[in-house]
Amino acid sequence: MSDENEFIPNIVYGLCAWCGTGGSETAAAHHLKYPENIKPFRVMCTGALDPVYILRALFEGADGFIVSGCHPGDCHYDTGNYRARRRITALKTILGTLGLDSERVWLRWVGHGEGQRLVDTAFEFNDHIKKLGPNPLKSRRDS
Amino acid sequence: MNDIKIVAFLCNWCTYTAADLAGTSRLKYEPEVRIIRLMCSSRIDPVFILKALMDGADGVLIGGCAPGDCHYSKGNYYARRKVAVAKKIAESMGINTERIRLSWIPASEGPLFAEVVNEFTEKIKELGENPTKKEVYL
Amino acid sequence: MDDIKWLQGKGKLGIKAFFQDILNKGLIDSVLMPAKNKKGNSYAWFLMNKDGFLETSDPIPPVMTIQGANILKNMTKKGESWSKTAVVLRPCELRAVIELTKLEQINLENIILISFDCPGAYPLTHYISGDQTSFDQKFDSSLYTASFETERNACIACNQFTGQGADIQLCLLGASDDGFMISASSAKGKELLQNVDGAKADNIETQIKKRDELMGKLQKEKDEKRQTILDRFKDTIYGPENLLNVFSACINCHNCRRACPICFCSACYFESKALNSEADNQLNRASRKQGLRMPPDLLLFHVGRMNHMSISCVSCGACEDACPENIPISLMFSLVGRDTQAVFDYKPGHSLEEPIPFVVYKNEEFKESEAHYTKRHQSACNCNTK
Amino acid sequence: MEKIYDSQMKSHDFIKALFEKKIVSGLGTLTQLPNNKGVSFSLLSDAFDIQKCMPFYPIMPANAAIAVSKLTRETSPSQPVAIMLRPCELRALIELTKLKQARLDNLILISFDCSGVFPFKDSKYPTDTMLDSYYQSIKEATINNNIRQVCSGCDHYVPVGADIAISLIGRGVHETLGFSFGTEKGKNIQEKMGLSQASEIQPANLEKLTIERQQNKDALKQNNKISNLDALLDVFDTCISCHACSYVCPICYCKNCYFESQTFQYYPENYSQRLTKKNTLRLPIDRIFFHLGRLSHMGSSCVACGMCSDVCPVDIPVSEIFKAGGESIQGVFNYQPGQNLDAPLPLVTYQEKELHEMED
Repeated sequence: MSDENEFIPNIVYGLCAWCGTGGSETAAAHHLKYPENIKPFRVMCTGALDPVYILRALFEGADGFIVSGCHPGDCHYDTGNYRARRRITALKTILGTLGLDSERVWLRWVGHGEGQRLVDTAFEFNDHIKKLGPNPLKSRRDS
Repeated sequence: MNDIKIVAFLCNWCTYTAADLAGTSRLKYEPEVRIIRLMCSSRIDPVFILKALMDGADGVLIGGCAPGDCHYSKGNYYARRKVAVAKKIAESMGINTERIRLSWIPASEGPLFAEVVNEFTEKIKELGENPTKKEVYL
Repeated sequence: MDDIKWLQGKGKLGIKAFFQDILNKGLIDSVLMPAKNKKGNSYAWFLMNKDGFLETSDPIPPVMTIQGANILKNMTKKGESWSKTAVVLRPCELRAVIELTKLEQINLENIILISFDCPGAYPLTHYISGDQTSFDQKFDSSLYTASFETERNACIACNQFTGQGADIQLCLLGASDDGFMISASSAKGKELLQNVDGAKADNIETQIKKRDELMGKLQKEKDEKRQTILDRFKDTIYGPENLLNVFSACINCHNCRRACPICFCSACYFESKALNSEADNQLNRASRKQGLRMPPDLLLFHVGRMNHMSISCVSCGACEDACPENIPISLMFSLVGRDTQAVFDYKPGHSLEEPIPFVVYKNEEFKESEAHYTKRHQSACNCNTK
Repeated sequence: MEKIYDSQMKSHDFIKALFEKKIVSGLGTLTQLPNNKGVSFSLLSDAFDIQKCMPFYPIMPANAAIAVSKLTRETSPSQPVAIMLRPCELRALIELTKLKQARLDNLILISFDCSGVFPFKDSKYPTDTMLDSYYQSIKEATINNNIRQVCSGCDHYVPVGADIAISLIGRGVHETLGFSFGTEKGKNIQEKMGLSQASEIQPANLEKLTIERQQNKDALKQNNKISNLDALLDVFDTCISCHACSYVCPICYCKNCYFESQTFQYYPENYSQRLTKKNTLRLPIDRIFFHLGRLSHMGSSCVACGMCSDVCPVDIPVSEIFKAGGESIQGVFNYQPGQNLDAPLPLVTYQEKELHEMED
């Protein structure tokens, strides 16, 4: 079906252990599928996700990075997601200042039961990155 | 010149015991020496010696078991090499190497320990105060 | 007014006399300030008590060798100072001290922070390799007029040049060769100043007015200058191409982070085992990118470091002084810092009470960072195909 | 003396052949950066534009041994990788291997006789004239004026222990290369490259150059001699304790340096006691001690690559001093760093009868 030259983005999906991963479990239980070029990984809390990990992914091969965790107020550790929001805000600001495409990083809350929302997010982000095109940094040998 | 300080790194099995013996035998030796006990003379790191000298010690004495007698069979051979490194660095960096002394003093030689300490103190007194002690630009 | 006094004295000699005076009176036990080094071609930090006060000491040196906050961090990281110590700091060093206090790396107990209206500084390498006497003369003659010219990027783009936030401020701007004002803004400072014999100059009101006027004008000028410089700089680094061009000279020596007062971690993430990987992994990276610069992770280090500390960056320029390649790293961090600090409405080193943005939060904020979920995605329904 | 074979290949042909004949799957060498100005040491795959490789470019942005250590510290590569490095980098790599910080399995070490490099602080982007005169001096076997001091006084400029050694001095870098194959690995490659039957060439006469370099070395040693405490204080007077010298040093591999550890972070009472004794205390406290201590930790392995002088932001001739200090330590143990993989490091071995002059 798909064109050989079609750009299939390489996307990393950071999920918190309680809601994000829970959301993906719910999605699985409902037999919902998301694009296979999206690679999820689990952190205990989005608050533990140092923006440096996101940078590492973006510099070493990812075209985009989404972070999903508990909705504000629902964090298993109380305030981890607020911290994540602040950190990602800083990260996006820095990327914006340096002209490095802050739109390649998304943050969206996904609750444990929101399998559909998780899958929608995955598709939406996939389309979004496809529109943006390949990440120029991932192929720079001097980065 | 009363202010002289000598730091002594002594191995637990020989020289420290010798120092002990000197004490229990009521031998008198110069009081300028400050003893730090090491389990083996090979625990000495050139860094310890240099640190002492840079921070104003007038002399550094390293004492251990005589070659062949090491409690850990070969520690003192390593110690000798390490002291050699410290001396060479002192030499190339303009520090008087005579302020570093390595002596093998067996456990039973209380008198020898007193003698070495007296001799070394005498020597250091001749050399005078370590200039690093008062140097503000260090 | 008790908290402003007029001190008589000529130039730097007068300032030095003030320190000697408070030492002799026992108002403080020791003072930490720069003095000429042994050869006299640079400066170094000295902790001095009243018997050891150096003739060559210079509270306002024309060059910043080691960031003063780093020195104070060494001294008080493990507990409060045993002796009452006055520390003379440039405004940027002062800001770093305040940041580090908030980061629990400095203990301000028993420490009196003294700062001054800073004219700027020479780049360290220029000063050391140049003619120090003429540098000194040029610098000293511009103490009161803010007419000092330098090539040091951080100082050119500096707009926080007064010692605001210190316990005691030496107000040099607008002063003249026969004296200067000294003001205290904290309880500690006021207590000390009470016992200083300063003439209560009749003209103090006019002096304050004169300084305020000059300051107002200067502040506006410098604010504008900073904006233009940073904006212009942004154009030269914007986008991956330009950014990597700037960093092409970087040799990954991490000296910027070592000189940085804010980067206090003793085991830096970017130097840790976390960035080690298997040889084949690195070969894969090389073949993916058609080459891999070694040692790798150069951009990650810089941008990552921005994430870790740009929010607290005080734009002191220590990083650039320490850079063997003269990369305009201080402008880079000032630029990024300006934006991140603006987002959180945070002024680093401004106040001890203002919390560091990453340790506080509100329930409702920064909604713009979240990607809003509006509707079900069309593909999500018939997703059996890819 | 190994035989030198005429390869009939120029440097880029050689690199191409390495990949084409499947001898290696990766190559580490100096390459031009995409901005066409700077160079960096890079790890390359076969897809790389070989014209951008500049193995003999006279700039050393980092000691390549650090890069190789980074590459092989965890595991060695599963496919052969060639590394082109300068003799001092090769020596550092061999020291690091002994220190268990690098692995040489599956690595092919290619080195060449080195005419020194430019100090990168002043000549990060050397002009064409500088480069031309540099290449000319390689051809003529003379010492170029622009190279670093420590390079002009280096007498270990011919590689020892490389799998493939390229002879440049007296021949030039733009000509066809002459190879000698010192090891088993090297001889295998010689066969694969089809060079077993290649004609031999006469080695260049390097006697005069060596003598000149030794003279420079002695002069350097003399100029940077530290004879007493005052001289020591003078040399390190401007030091800002940034420890850049240790970070770029290939031998200083410790992640957590002892001199930056808790041991040397003092309690406030320590400061106050010192102040009482001295009245004036220069801070930070261990500024000069750091250099002495570092010399004691790595002096026996110092390969005099000169990186420390290159990065010093206040231009202290660190490497000139460390070279002399290191050699005096190496002299005691009769140890030559980086020359022999089987010679044990001086401080992990001993002889029963030695160094009696150290005992009293």
